[in-house]
Amino acid sequence: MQEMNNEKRPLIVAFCCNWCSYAGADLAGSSRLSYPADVKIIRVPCSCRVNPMFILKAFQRGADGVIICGCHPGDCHYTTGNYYARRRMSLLFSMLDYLGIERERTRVEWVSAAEGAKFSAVMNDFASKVAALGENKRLEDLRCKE
Amino acid sequence: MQKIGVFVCWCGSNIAATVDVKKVADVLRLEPGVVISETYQYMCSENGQALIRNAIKENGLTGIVVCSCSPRMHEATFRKTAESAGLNPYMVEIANIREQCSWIHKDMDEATEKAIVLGRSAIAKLKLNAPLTSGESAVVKRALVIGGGIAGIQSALDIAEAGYEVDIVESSATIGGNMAKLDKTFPTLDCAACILTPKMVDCAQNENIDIMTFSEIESVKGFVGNFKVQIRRKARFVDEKKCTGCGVCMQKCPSKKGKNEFNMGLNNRPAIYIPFAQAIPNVAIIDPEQCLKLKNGKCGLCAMQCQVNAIDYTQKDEIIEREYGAIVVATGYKPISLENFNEYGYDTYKDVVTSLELERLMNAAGPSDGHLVRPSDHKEPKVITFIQCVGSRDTSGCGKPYCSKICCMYTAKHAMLIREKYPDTEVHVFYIDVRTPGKNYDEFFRRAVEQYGVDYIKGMVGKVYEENGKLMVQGSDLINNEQVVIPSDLVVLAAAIEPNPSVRKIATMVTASIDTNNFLTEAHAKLRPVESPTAGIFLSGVCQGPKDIPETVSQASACAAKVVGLLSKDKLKCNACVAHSDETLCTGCSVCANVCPYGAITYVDKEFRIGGGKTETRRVASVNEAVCQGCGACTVTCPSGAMDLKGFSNKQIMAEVDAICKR
Amino acid sequence: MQRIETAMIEKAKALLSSGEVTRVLGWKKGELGYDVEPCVFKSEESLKDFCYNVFCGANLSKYLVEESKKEGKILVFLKPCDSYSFNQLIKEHRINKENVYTVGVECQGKVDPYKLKENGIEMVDSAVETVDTVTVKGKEFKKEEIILGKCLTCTKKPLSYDDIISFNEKREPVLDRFETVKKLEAMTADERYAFWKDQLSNCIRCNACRNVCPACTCTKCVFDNDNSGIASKANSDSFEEKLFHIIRAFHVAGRCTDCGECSRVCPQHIPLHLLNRKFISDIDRLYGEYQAGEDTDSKGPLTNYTTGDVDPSDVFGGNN
Amino acid sequence: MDRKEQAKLIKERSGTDVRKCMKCGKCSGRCPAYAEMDIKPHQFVSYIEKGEVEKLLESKSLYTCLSCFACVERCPRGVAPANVIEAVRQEVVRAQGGNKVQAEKIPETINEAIPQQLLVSMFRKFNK
Repeated sequence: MQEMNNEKRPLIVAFCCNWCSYAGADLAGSSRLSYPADVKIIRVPCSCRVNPMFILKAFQRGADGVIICGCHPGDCHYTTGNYYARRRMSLLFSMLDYLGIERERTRVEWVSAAEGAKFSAVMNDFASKVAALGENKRLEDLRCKE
Repeated sequence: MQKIGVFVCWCGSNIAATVDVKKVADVLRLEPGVVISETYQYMCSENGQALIRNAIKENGLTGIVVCSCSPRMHEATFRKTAESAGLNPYMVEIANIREQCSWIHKDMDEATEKAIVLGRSAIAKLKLNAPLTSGESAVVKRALVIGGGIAGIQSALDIAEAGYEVDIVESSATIGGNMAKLDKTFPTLDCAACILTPKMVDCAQNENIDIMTFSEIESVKGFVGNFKVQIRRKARFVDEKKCTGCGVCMQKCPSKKGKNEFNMGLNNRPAIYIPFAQAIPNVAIIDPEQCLKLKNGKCGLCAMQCQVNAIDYTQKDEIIEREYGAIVVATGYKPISLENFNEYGYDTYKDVVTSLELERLMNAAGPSDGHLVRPSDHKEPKVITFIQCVGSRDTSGCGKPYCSKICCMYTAKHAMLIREKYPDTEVHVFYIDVRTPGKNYDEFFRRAVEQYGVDYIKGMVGKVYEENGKLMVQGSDLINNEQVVIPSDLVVLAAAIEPNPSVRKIATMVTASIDTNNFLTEAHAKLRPVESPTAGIFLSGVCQGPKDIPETVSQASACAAKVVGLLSKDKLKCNACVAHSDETLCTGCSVCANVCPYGAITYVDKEFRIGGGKTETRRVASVNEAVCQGCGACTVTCPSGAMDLKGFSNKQIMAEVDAICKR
Repeated sequence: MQRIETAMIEKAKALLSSGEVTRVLGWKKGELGYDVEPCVFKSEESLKDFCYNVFCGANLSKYLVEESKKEGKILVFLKPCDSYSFNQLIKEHRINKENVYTVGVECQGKVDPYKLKENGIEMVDSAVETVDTVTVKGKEFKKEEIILGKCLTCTKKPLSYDDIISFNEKREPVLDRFETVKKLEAMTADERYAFWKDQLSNCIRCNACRNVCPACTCTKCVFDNDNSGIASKANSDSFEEKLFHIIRAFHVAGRCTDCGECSRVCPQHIPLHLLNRKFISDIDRLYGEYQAGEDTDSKGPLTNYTTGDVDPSDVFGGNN
Repeated sequence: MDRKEQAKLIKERSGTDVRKCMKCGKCSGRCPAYAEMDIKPHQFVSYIEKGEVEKLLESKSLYTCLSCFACVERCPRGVAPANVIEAVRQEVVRAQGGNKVQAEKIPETINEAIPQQLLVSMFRKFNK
C-alpha cells in the first residue's frame, strides 16, 4: 500500500492484452475517462501470456489486486488465446478462493478496443472494491513491505 | 555494462500539463544503468528523433526508454530512429505516460508519481531486452476479395491492374451486390446499371481475376503473406463452363412460385433462374427448395431443354483450398429487418415499402418494368410519403444507434425522380435533419425542394394506419407546431443499413476486430481507415461503416493500393517477438503444441552431449519462427519454463511487476 | 492374496529366463515390514527379496522415465492407480513403450503405516491380507480402518497392460473423493485461510511430493532454476509456502491422475491431494468429466477449450 | 423554491434524461391527445431542459394528457415525455391541493370504451 496523503491507497496491477484491452485503455485515455492512478498496466501480447507466476509475484511484491484484461472470447487476435486464458484464470482464481484469499482481489474482464468507457468503469469499480478490502494481508511477503 | 537513455516527451501540453516531465527525467536519471535522461516538447518530431539519434551515438547507448504516448502509436517510429542510429530496434521500450497517465489523472503529484513508476517499469524491462532480428517469410502473390459488390469489384480491378491475381468470393449467384438493384445513383442521377455492369464485365474478362459466385469462406488459417483459405463452392446444379445464359430453361421451368430475392421478393421467379439480365457470370442457378426434380425427383424439364446439357442435378458442394498474401473484406450491407417497427405498419400494409424495394419498383428491369405502381393493386400512387431515419439514430434498442448516412441523399433522389416522371404526384418527406454534406450533395437536395417542389416536413412520423383505403401517415410538424395526418397511397421507409450478417463469422476467421454494431474496426480511425489491426486484412466498403458509393469506391481503391504495397514485397518482415524453446530444459512433453493456434511447434530428436563423450538423443520442441505470431499461450502451458517469448520473456514481465510494486 | 505375489515372482522369473526382459521393477522388503522400497531386480536370485503385500503403496511408473531410456526391456508391475500415471507419461512421451513390459496387478487397498501406529501397532514385520481384512501381529483390522486415504476413495480400473494378475473383484470405494473438498468449499473464507495457513506452515520444502509425483517430471523445476524468477529452495515466508504448492498444483492441473502419492509421502502429513482434487473437481464441474491417464492421446483440459466455456466471473460456485 | 430549483426537481422526479432528446417530434406525432394540448409533449421536454417551468405549470396539457405512454414506448432515444408531464403534474397537484377532477363527475365519464390504464391514471390526478 502506498502512503499517499496518509490514507491507504491500494496498488493494482493490470495485465492488458496488446490488441484489445490495451487499445481500450488508450481509448479511455484519449476520451479522458479517468480511473485511479493506483492502477498500473503491463502490456502483454495476449491474455494467454499471463502466467500464474506473474500474478502471485505481483501479490508477493505488495499488489492488493490483480486484474487480467483480454479480448472478448471470439475476438482474440490470435483466435484461441483468450479461450485458454479463460480456463486458466478460472481455475487459478478458484484455487486462490479455496485457499481463503478474498475473491474481489482478482478479476478477469473482456474489454474490446472500442470499449474505452467500459475499461475506465471496470478499473474504477475494481479499484474501489480492492480499496474496500484494505491491504492485502493474506498473500503478502513481509520482506517486500517496508 | 548497460548504458540506457531515457527520453521524456512533453507531447506539447498533453503530458506536460499534468505530469512534471522535468521531475520524471531527474528521478529516472538516478536509476542504475541510466546515463542520460532528457525531455523534449515533441519526441516524435524530426528534431525529437534527432535528439535521440545523437544521444545514442554520443553516449554509445545500449538501449533507450521513451516516456511518451502509447506504444501502439509510435513504437515503430522510435524503433526506426534507434535503427537509424545503429541500435537494434528491439532495444527500445516505451512507457505510456499519456493515454494511461497524463490524460486520465488530474492531480500533478499523483500523475508524476505514476509516470515515474511506469518509466521505472520500462527501464527494468529494457535491462532484460536482447537484440532481436525479425525473420522473413515469403509472400503469396495473390489477393482474396470476400464480397462481390461495387467495393469488391473495384478493389479486385485495381489489384488486377497492378498485375496480381485476385479471387472474388461472392455468396450470392452473381457479383454486383446491392448497387445492381439500384435504379439511378446520386448525385449525378446516372443509372446504376450503366456504370456498374461495364466494371462487372471488366472483372469477368480480366484474366487476373477469378470470380467464384455462390461460394463462401469455410476457414482461414495462417497470417499476413501466407493465408491458407478453404472456399466452399456451393452446388448451383448448373455447369458454369457450359451454360451460355440463353434462358430457355427459365421459360420452361414449371415451378414459378419462387420469391425473386433480386426484386426484394416483389415478384416471382422460376426454380431455375438467372438473377438479372446483366448478371456476371451470366449462368443459371437452381433453387433446391423450389425445384421439383431436386425435391421429389419428378420433372427434369430444364435438363431436357438445355442444348448444351449444362444442368447437373447431382452437383455437390466442393471445397477448394488456396493460398493468399492479403484478404480484402468487402461484404457490404443489407437493410435492417423492420419487425421492431410495427408502428409504421411495414408487415401489415403491402403499400408500406422500404427504399430498396422502391428502387426495384422504379427500375426498368424491376417487377413493374419501371412503371411506379403500388404493390397492392398496381395502381399509380397519387400521394407518396417518405419517412427518414427508420431504425437509424435509435438508442432505444429497437434500431441502430448510428446514422446510416446515405438515406437523406437517396430519399431526395427518389422524391426528385418521382416528381420529374409523375409531376402530378404529391411527395412528402418526414425528416429529423437532412444530412447531405459534401460536393454537390446539398445543392442536389435543395433542387429536389426548390425545383421539384417536394414537401419536406420537419418532424417524425408517430404511426401509420389504414383508413378507407388510404394509408394515414400521422406525424408532427415541429415548424408549424401541428400534428399532421397525410392520407397517402404509398409509404416509403428509409430503413437503416447494417453490415452483412456473415461478417461476424468472417471476422472471427480472419481474427479482425469487430464492434458491437458488427462494423469491422479499422486499425486507426483517422490514419489507417482501410486496414484492420490484423496485418494483411483490409476493409473495403460498408463492412467498415455506413458510406455511399463514391466513398466506397475511393475506399476500395485505397484498399487495392495497400494490398499492392503488400504483395509487391518478396519477403515480409515477421514479428520478431516469437517463442523459442530452451533445449536444455525441454522434456518434449508436447503440451505446448496443443495450444499453438498456428501449428508453429514441431518436435525433433536431437543429439545432446551428456558428458563423458556419450550423447543421448532427446525429443525437444522447435518453433518455426516464420509461423509463430508471438501470442505466448505455449509459454504458460510449459511447466518448466523452457518455452519463453522473445521481447516479452518471463523475466522481463516479472521485472516489470517488481518495478511497479517496488515501494 | 498371497497368491498374487507368488504369481508375480513366477512371471518375473519366466520373463527373465526367456530373456524377453533384462530387468524387473518391483518392490523390495526393508528391515521393517512397512519399509518397502521400489527396486530394480537384475537377476532371478535377486528376486528373493521381491515382495508384493499391503505395504507396497509406492507408484513405480515415474522410475520408468529413466529406466526406459536404458538398453533392454524392463518388466514393471502396475497397480490400477499406477497404470493411469503410466498412461499419462506415455502421452507426454516421457516413457518409450517398446522398452517396457507392463503387468497389471490386483490391489485391494494398501495400508497406511501411520494409521497402524495410531492403533498401537509398532515394529511390524509381516501382515496377512485378505480382500477385506488385514491381520497384523495377531490383531485383525477392517481395511476401511487402516488403508491409505487414496485407497479409500479409489475408483481406478487396471489399464494398458500386457498381462494381468488379478483374482478377485476390486473393492468398492468407501468415500467420495471430493467429500473433503466440498467440506472445505463450504467453509467461510477465513476458516479456509486458517486451515491452509496452518497446514502449509508445516511444509519443510523437502520436495518429496515433487520428486514422487509422476506428473512432475521437468528436467529442472522452476523452483530450482535461478533463471525462472521464482526460484526458492526454502519457504522463508508464509507466502512462499503457498506459492510453491499453488504453482505445483497448477503445473500438474489437468495432468494429475489423483494417484495420491504426494499425500502418502509427505513427512508432515499435509493433505496435498486436496489441492489437486480441488482443480480436478473444478475441471469436472466447469469443463466436463476428465480423468487424466485414462487414454494416451486426449488433450488435457488446460490445453483445450470450447467457445462456450463459462466466464471466469461466474466461476465462484458455492457460498461466500 | 426558485424556478431553476423547481426545474431540477422535476427533471429528477421524471427519472428521464431530457438532454437525450434529438428533437425528432415522434412523441408528438403519436400523441392521441395532441389536439387538446396547448403545450405539446415534445415542448415539455425542451422547456424543462431549458428550465422554463412557468408555462408548463399553467399548461392545460397536464390534464388532457391521457398517460397512455405512446410517446414513451416509441421514443428512439429512450426519453420519456409522459414522465416529464407526470412530474410537472405532481408539482401542480401536490403544490396547492387543487382538485382538477370532481368526484361526482366521474360516474358519467366512465364508459366501457375508456382504456383501463386511462382510468387509473385519471385517479392519480385526483388529489388524495
